[in-house]
Amino acid sequence: MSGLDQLYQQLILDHAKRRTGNMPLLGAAEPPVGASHQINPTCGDEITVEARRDPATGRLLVRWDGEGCSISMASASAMTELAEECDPEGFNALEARFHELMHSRGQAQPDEEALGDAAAFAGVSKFPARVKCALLAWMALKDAVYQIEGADRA
Amino acid sequence: MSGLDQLYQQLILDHAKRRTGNMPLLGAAEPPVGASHQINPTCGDEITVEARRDPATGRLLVRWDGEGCSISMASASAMTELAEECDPEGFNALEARFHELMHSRGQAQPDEEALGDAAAFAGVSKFPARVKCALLAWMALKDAVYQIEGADRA
Amino acid sequence: MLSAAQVARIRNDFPVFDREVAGTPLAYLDSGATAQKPATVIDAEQDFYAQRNAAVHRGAHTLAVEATEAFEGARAAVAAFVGADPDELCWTKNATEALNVVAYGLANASAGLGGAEAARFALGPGDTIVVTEMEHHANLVPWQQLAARTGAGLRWIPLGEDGRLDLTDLDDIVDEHAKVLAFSHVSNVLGTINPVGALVERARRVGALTVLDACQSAPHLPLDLHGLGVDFAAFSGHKMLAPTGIGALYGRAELLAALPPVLTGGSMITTVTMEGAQFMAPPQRFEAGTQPVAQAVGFGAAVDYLRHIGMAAIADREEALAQRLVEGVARIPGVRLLGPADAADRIASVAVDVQGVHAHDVGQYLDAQGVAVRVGHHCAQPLHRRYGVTASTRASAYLYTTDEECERFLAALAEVRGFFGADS
Amino acid sequence: MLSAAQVARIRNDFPVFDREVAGTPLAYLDSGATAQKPATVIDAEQDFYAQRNAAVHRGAHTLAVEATEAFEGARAAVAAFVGADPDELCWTKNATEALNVVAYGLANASAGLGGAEAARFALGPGDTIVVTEMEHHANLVPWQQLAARTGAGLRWIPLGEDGRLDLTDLDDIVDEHAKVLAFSHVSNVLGTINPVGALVERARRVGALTVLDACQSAPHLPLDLHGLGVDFAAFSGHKMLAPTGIGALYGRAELLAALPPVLTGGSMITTVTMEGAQFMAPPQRFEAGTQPVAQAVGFGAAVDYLRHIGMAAIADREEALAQRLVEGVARIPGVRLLGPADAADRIASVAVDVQGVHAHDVGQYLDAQGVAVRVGHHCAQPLHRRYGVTASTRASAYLYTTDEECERFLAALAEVRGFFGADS
Ligand SMILES: Cc1ncc(COP(=O)(O)O)c(C=O)c1O
Ligand SMILES: Cc1ncc(COP(=O)(O)O)c(C=O)c1O
Repeated sequence: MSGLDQLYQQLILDHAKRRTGNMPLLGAAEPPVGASHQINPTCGDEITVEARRDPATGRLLVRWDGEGCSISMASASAMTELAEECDPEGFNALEARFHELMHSRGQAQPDEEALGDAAAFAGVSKFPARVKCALLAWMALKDAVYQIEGADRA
Repeated sequence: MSGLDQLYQQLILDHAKRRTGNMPLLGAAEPPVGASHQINPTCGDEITVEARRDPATGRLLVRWDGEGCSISMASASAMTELAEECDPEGFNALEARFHELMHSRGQAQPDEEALGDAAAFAGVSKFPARVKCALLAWMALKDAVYQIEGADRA
Repeated sequence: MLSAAQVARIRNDFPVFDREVAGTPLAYLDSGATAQKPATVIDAEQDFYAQRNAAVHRGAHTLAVEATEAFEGARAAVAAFVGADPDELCWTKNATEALNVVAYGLANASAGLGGAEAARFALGPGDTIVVTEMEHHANLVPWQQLAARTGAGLRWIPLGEDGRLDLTDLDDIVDEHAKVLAFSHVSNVLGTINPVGALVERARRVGALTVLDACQSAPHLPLDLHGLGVDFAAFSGHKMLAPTGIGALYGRAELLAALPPVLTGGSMITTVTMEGAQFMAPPQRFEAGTQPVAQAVGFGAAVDYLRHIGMAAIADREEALAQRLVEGVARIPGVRLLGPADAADRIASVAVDVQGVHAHDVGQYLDAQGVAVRVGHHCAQPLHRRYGVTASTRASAYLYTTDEECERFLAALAEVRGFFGADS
Repeated sequence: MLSAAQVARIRNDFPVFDREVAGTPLAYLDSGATAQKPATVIDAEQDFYAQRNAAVHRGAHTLAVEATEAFEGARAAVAAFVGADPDELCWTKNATEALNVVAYGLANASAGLGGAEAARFALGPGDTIVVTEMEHHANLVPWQQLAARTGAGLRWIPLGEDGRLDLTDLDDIVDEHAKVLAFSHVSNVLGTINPVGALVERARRVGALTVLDACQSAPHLPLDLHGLGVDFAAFSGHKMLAPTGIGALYGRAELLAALPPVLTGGSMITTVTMEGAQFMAPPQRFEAGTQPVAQAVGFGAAVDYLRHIGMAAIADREEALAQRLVEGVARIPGVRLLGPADAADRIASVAVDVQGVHAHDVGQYLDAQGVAVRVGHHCAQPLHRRYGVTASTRASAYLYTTDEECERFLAALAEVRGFFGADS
């Protein structure tokens, strides 16, 4: 597989089109909503991610709106699918794994079971200039989840 | 003759000790006194030169006070001896010659008749970093003479 | 104009073109960001370090004297290259610093520093600073900051649909309140060459200072700052074959002599006491601390190289490249050109928006073919917003660019939408 | 400590030592002004231009990615070398710029820029800025300007007869009005190493920011900025084997994060509209425009070289050189040492006043023997005034200096007064 094909796996191109979670934002609501806006200053790409915890299941509900390259859009989509299976703690653990994978410079083997579709981004870690793209949505959701947890603690 | 001996000819070392013109300054007086203070920022050397024109002879009277290397002190001394033989116009002509000599990078043959002891500074022109030293007093006197001429015109 | 054989010979002077990327020879179409370096420039820096490295203007020993001569010789060469006198050219680290020095010099004058002579530079509420909508952030943000600091207003000349400045309301925008008119000679995104004459004339009429961002003209066009009549100008060495770490500020002698210093420290003072300091005349007044000496020497070698090839020949050659690129882009479906659609009054810097594919993805696809272009907002966010995009893909050529490299770019660009499924 | 054989091997790494001056091998004793460069540093810059020259942090193409990695790798190397985190280290063109960035950052905060977080940096009438009487103009004039701009007062710690700071009145000078204490780690004239611990402790007690001029310590001593606990620090690459055109500003992470930017433009913003701009986090916030990229890479190579030799070994060796020079000078009649008379707490930078002979003449005489020293006020006029002279002659050594070079200097120095007839 050429470098380009490793980067742009079909799964990624599909997610870039599907854009799971790219729906109207939640807006202020109870239970508390966490919201975060992140920018990639190199290219001006941006994303706003909102999340809340379903009081019944404890799981996250995620919505996002953004503009960016196929890697950043696909990453937001794959992340949303994964995060909605998780409670905040579970997401934080996932995020740590994904973050580590992205900084592995192509060395790490992704844990496909845990990371699901996000494992397809392993190839991105060979392209240092694109790592930021893959992480943009994750940074935003991490920040949003942190706010939810803070509201819980308060 | 080595470079050093060309630079520090005996005549120059003698002038550096003799310091013709290094006497109490003239102070404000009639006929008009021109005065100029010049600094060499590289080394902090400075000189104040004052001049007035003798109404009887038309010749310049020159006094200076300063602190600096042997080249700058010797140059002030040799200049004073020459300038006191001149009227303002004559000095300006001399100054132009000396200036040209100093920027000749060791190429020009000094006109010993016109320049007198100042011809001994020809060797300085091979040392770009010292040209400023040799010119410091001349710059100051040129400025002072310009003031005298201005006062005359007014 | 340079022949294909000449371009081939020029390329031989640039060591980097031996490099392969993605298994093919590198097609470097990112000269608008930074130019590649000929061996003569690399050698000039190396030779300086190996032969005459020393502090300049400070030492009396042999190396220091030789270093000073090399440094000042470079200043004279660069000044002559842009049509300025040596004392009108101050070294800076880059063009950004040069533009900031003007803005901070005005800020300092506005704060009362610099004495009576500097009063002419003072700005305050009611005054305006005028820029254009196409400016690089380097010629926009410093003016925003100056406005914030002084209470002056900021206005701008808008961009038209055609990628040129819309001068319809020039007289209204640059009115008698205008104190500064800062504009780029050539847009780093659109490639547009601006009508300097008309802008300078208007500024003069209302007594505004003109500040020219010459970053994209100095490398590509014959430049005569005295002839253009601007008050200040800024450009960077690294975009014109010189080393990184060196740029220049030009100021008309009379203005530089009155402008307060910005960075202060060693080598720019005459007398310092614990209580205060007196400053040297320009250019030293604006060169605090140890300068990028080896880089200045390299800059001198770069302009010698460019002069040897000939700026008129380079400009002609680049016009042909611009035409090739503009026409090629026009033939690719779903690709929109940003900037003038003809090769007249533009340089060979060509930015495009690929429908349905983000610029980052375009750039990545091209890189995989060994074609290096720049993607993003190119430090011109307002310009991109004006054309409804956040980012674009820019191919920018220089004297060493071949026709074949342009064709490789165009061929790869034509494939992009297919690869990302945007043509379906 | 380095053996004579090690010094000889080190010298082989420096191309310039092949040079002759005045028919004899060059004895370069002007490293305090600027250091010579080993081949590894020269090659690092050259290799960068020939292999991976491209704009950093902006491009996605292969060269740009490689350039960015080299650039950031150098940052990590230099930061580690001085005991800082990479994000605490901002590139500047020289130490002078770094010190100005702190002073202008405070000025901007005082003018209300930078929002609420920057308010902690605001100065005004009633506040004081404290420096010392030994400062290089680079760590004096910017503070004078800041005082003039904000209405704050300027005070200073005086020098004692012994060439050390006189701390008798420290508590009075650095009182509760003090907002900044800016001082050099090591004097570039006297060679004195200052008691950083005592100064930082006093500044902390009264809540003053500490700004360390590390220009003469970073090259010569093991340096641990975190350990010293200073708030800001500045140093220049060219004095520590690196290329010209590169320096660094260190700031404690928390402080840099709150300090407003100074130079503005590209690559330091997140969002720009025509009306205003938002800025990136440090270190980028302080790195506007195209950086001295090749020079940063060279700086990385320089600290790698120094680390390989070992800073402790270098410091030990230089202490021995200092002792040789100080003792040698003491033996020459009519020559007065400026600075501490023992080798403890000083570096091998030795300034002297030759009775009856001006420093320029001393330097010229030495140069004719192939010995390169610096003469003048060394950008420290107040210090010279304190010791009743306008200029001095300084010999400054480095890791490549041999005992024999020191002896050549001492022998020539002993002849100077005779040559100029000052001993009669
Ligand atoms: C103690 C000290 N501070 C500041 C500086 C200024 O450094 P630079 O000229 O590299 O900015 C120097 C060197 O000239 C120095 O020795
Ligand atoms: C038009 C224009 N202005 C200003 C700049 C800034 O130049 P530098 O980054 O070298 O300071 C650039 C290049 O980036 C440019 O293209």
